[in-house]
Amino acid sequence: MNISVVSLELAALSIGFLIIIFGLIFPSFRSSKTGGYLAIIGLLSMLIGSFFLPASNTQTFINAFYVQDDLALFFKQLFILAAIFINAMSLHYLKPYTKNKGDYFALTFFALTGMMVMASAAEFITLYIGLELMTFTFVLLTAYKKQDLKSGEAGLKYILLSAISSGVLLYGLSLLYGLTGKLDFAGISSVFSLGATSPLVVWAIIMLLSGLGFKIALVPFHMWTPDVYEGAPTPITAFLAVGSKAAGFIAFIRVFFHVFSVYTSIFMPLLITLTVLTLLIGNLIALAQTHLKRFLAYSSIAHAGYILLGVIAYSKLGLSAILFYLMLYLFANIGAFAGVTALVINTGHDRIADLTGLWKRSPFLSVIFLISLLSLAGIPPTAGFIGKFYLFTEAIHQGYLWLAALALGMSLVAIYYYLMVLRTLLSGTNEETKSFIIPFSLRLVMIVSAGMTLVIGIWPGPFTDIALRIAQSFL
Amino acid sequence: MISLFYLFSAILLVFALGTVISTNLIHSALLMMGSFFAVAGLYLLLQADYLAMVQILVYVGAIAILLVFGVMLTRKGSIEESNLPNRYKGIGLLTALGLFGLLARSIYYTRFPAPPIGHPTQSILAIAQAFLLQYFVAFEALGILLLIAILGAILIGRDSK
Amino acid sequence: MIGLSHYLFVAAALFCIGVYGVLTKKNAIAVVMGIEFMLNAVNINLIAFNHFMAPNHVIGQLFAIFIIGVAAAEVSLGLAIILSLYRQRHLVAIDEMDILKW
Amino acid sequence: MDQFAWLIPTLPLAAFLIIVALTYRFKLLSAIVATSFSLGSLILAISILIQKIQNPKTTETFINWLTITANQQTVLTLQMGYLIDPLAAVMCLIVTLIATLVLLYSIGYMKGDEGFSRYFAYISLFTFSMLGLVISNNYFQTFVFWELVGLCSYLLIGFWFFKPEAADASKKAFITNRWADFGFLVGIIGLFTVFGSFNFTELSAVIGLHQNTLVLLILGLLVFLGPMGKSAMFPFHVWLPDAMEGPTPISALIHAATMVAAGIYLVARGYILFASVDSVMIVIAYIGGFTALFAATIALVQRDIKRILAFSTLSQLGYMMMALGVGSMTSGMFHLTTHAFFKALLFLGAGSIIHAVHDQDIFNMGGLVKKMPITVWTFVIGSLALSGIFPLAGFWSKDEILTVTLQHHFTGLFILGTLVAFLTAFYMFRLIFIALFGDKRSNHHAHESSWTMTLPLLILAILSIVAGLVNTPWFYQWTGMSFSTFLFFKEPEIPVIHWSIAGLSSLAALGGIFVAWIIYAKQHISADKLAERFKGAHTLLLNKYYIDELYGWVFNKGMIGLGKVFNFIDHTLIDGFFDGTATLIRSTGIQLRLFQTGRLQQYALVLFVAIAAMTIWGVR
Repeated sequence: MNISVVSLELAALSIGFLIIIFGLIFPSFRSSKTGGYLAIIGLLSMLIGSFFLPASNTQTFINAFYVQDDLALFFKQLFILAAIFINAMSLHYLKPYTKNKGDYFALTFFALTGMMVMASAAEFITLYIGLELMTFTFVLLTAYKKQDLKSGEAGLKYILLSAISSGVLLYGLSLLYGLTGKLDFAGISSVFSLGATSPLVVWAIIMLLSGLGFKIALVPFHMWTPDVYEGAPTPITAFLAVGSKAAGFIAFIRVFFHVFSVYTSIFMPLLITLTVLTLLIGNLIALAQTHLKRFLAYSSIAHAGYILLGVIAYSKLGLSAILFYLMLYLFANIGAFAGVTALVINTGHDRIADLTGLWKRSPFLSVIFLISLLSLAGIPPTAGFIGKFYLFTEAIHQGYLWLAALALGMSLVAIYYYLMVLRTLLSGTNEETKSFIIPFSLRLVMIVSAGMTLVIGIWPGPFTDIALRIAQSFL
Repeated sequence: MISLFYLFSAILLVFALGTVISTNLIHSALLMMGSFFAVAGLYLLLQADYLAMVQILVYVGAIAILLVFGVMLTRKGSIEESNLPNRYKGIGLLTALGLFGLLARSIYYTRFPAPPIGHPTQSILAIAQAFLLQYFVAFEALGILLLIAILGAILIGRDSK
Repeated sequence: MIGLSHYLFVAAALFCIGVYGVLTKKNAIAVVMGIEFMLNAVNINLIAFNHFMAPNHVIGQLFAIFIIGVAAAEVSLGLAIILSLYRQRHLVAIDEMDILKW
Repeated sequence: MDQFAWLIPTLPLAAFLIIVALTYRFKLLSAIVATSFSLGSLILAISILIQKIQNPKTTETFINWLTITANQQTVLTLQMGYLIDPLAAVMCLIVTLIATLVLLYSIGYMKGDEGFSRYFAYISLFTFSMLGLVISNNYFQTFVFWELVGLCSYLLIGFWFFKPEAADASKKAFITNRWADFGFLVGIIGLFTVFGSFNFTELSAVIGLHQNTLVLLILGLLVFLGPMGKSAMFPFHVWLPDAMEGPTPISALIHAATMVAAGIYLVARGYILFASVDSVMIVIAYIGGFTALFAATIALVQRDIKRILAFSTLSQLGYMMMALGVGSMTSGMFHLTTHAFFKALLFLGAGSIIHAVHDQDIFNMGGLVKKMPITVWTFVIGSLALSGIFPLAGFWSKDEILTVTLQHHFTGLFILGTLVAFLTAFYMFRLIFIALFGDKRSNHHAHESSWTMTLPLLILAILSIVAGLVNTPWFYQWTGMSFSTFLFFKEPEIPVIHWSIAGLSSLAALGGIFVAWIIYAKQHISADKLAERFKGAHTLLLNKYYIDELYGWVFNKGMIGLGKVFNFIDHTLIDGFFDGTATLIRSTGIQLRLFQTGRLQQYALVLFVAIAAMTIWGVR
């Protein structure tokens, strides 16, 4: 029994419960922002502590079903980082919507726990429970704005669709269990490596692809994303776009790089088709959006497509490109969503048209949008450029020139729509000339995320080294 | 054994079909309860006694009852027409049938290897051990998940006015 | 002799009935029922596999219990949201819930 | 000196950062910071150029910006560094010189604009990006700065974002360029995949061994797409005329030294790649030639002073590209150099005029020569240089290009080049006779601009007169060196004058001016100094009414007709193609968007149908 493996999970749970218990003892605690500060402090200390944790493939808890390898630790740090940003964004955002802030902050910890369980799971039951823990908490957080019709509807859509998708996923898992008699990754892959393909293996692969593809918003399993992203409270949308998607990716990586590694010839054509669809649909529909959060939802769908190029490349470098891209994607997306949060706090709306004349009202916010959106669009000197370059180069290197060319072409379409948003933001005048009030915590989130976007863009070396080291330890 | 299997299966499928076809939501709920009993019967045939018990306790005793309550609390209009099909009736049927056809074909063509020789483990003890040893993390996470569900039901379901 | 495939066929049929229910029912609660059928089908699969393919351990049954637990949580949370929406908008037909679209 | 080369781009970057961080509120201080830092770069560039003249050895320094090593084996190395050879030294000089003059000019031009500091910050950033591109030692760094140049031009063209046309134009410029960059990026990643390096020096060593191979043909054409976009070659030229929406000094910068020059510069920089496949060179030459003719004819029928200059830039860029394509890097770069001076002069002059008249339509101007003599006469000098009148700068570089086309047996392109020389002189003097001389045609109160604006004009006018001399036999005899013995591909050439070609091109240019005079000036100015000037030519033509009619007919039915047809093609077909693709993509998006109906069960249906489809495909 090795407690250090689960120490982060335990810490997250303890802080979450602490906030709930405080709220029960002191009713005023629930309506104040204290819980949020407590959450941020707790998360920061978790983040710092996580760097002192031993991580290697041998770090397991009780048995090999729960591991803390480099990959898992990397993702956990990513989740904690996202959670810090999300809590800081929520401090002021929540005020008009609910009196009960305390439970909200506590819930982010349970979602975090779910993600961390997913990151460490080396076995399907644990993976599944972690996934559901994450999903349920997100449902709750999505529907948190009770007076808002959109919020409730988004919650219902999210829980029903994710239940349907996990039904499919479970059916696939049951087939996997039936074919191998096991549910742990190593066991299944060792049985698979003996050979013997039956039609049901294909079923299992497809059902897992759709179940995990649902979480990373892979077309055609993406359809929940725009609706849920639009309805959810903005910080939670950011958490969904960054955390939930990254959690989906760790599961995706473990399953497709490890469990199904002998069946590349079966899943690769499917994966390539879906990636092409994702790139096309995500980018094309994003063009036609008028609502900022929906727009970012489609952009996040498109980004899943780019990241999948790394899976398709199916190499160490491909994996490290994925990890690198997830890092910069986190900062760029948090920057963009923090911008949306500031917009909502000040104007109460989040349509693209509401950005008109923002340059005049808040140059600071405009610059944050500029940096974040340019990074998402992949323009130097922001991090997005080097991330895309890395992914595309590796895809071309592994012989997928046409796919990389398609992704590149679609990223041109993407530039068109990001520029459309930036144009709205820079041009025009707004009759409302009151300058924006951006709370300190939100400002800090923006500065850190935009700053990191530039830092990774200008000096990517250390970050690619981290990504490569982790990829090498995994494969 | 054989006739029992067919009996339970027939009850299960007929009741399940009834559930999704009926236009009365109360009938659907009751038929669903019946089908859950049949599932428990199948579990018994598969020598999963504990599971059969859990099935009846949780599915019939909790989930189905919860759903009936849900039906009662959200009543609107005539109960006779409370469970109408939507616009996707035709294509939904087609999809479900197609999926079944494909699945059945795959199952039919799959040759499962001969079962390994082994003695069925004494389920309850083995399950308890697995719960608390190998699958400890999942077990704890499930506990938190149930807690979240309770918390959520209170936070969201509670009348805010 | 009743073999593994018999159970798998029954489970597949139940799964597809669930799919049909999910896709074609207007009432949100009926959709939840459909999902429950899908999950039950999975459980039948798991236990049948456990019985026929790997009788010397109980992982299949264990998984089934986990699924039942998750299903219970799912139903309670889902119903809470359905009730809340019913109070807000006085409707349970989910194809009329389309504020969020396009 | 070479070890300080990195400072050349860094100084403008520092200016940008200082303005953004410190002096944003103090407008004049921002301008001083930007201008003085740019001047610093200019001094550095001059000293490096002098050193290169003394010792033309290539120096290269780089750091490994990003190294990716898998299993002790380096799989991807991205360098950041500088490569200083005569080419880079010359280009550095041009960029810093023009930038400094434009900055100085802008102090007067932008006075009172609320975005004053932002403007100077952008220009500094723009100069930084261009210089970073110029001194780059590898394709990757070039691409990064290439994109930065594009981004800065987006910000600058759209400087007045509150004007919707400006915002649209900037977007168009950026997007058109991105389509071209798409090919460029695929091309350089392809180069890396095939040859294992982005570095110019390393690549040129390897590429030489693969002359005329299919892979080089494909990669060369892909990489060439980049310069086609940046240098606005047909059919990617659509963005350049629209890019007039920005402040005029920006146009001067874009048209003379940055942005569009980047494309020509890249072709020269990666010359070995293009020169090693004959068919790529032929494509380059003919695209250049066609663009030259195409743009020149369109310029004949424009009314907006900046648009005329814009099409003239297009045409001259076509000239340079043609020179590069026929195999002479020297003459292409030489024309780039001289063109930088007189085109900057023309744009700054146009800016001065627009500043005074507050209108851009040449038919609303007129009668400016008395009101703003410095502007007008420097403008005339610029036009003469552009037309290629002896002994101004344009004469020498244009002559050089025509000579090499003939030497490399591109007779068709030679004729085309001479025709373009004629057209250039014609449209420039059409502009001059209508806008500067003639009667005052609108109620404007023109006045001469302040010294910060006229000083750059004077400096550029002097340069436009003398810059061409550096590649003359006399200069060679005097100093022992010349442009073509300094900057060359493979072997240095000693400058010689081919009097027959020079005579022909001069004749074409003078003919153009004469025709313009007949058509546009004669009707408005009865006894003017200009009539005196062309007296010799005038009396030579005995039956002048007949010539008049013939020219009128040839012009109205011939060249101007062609101009109108090309203008139509440009606006309707090419614009239509780019806009049409955009519209098509957009409307596809709008259609697809409607598929997201908001009905939960539809989403589930898609999910299950997808699973069914995948299994039908997967289970065989």
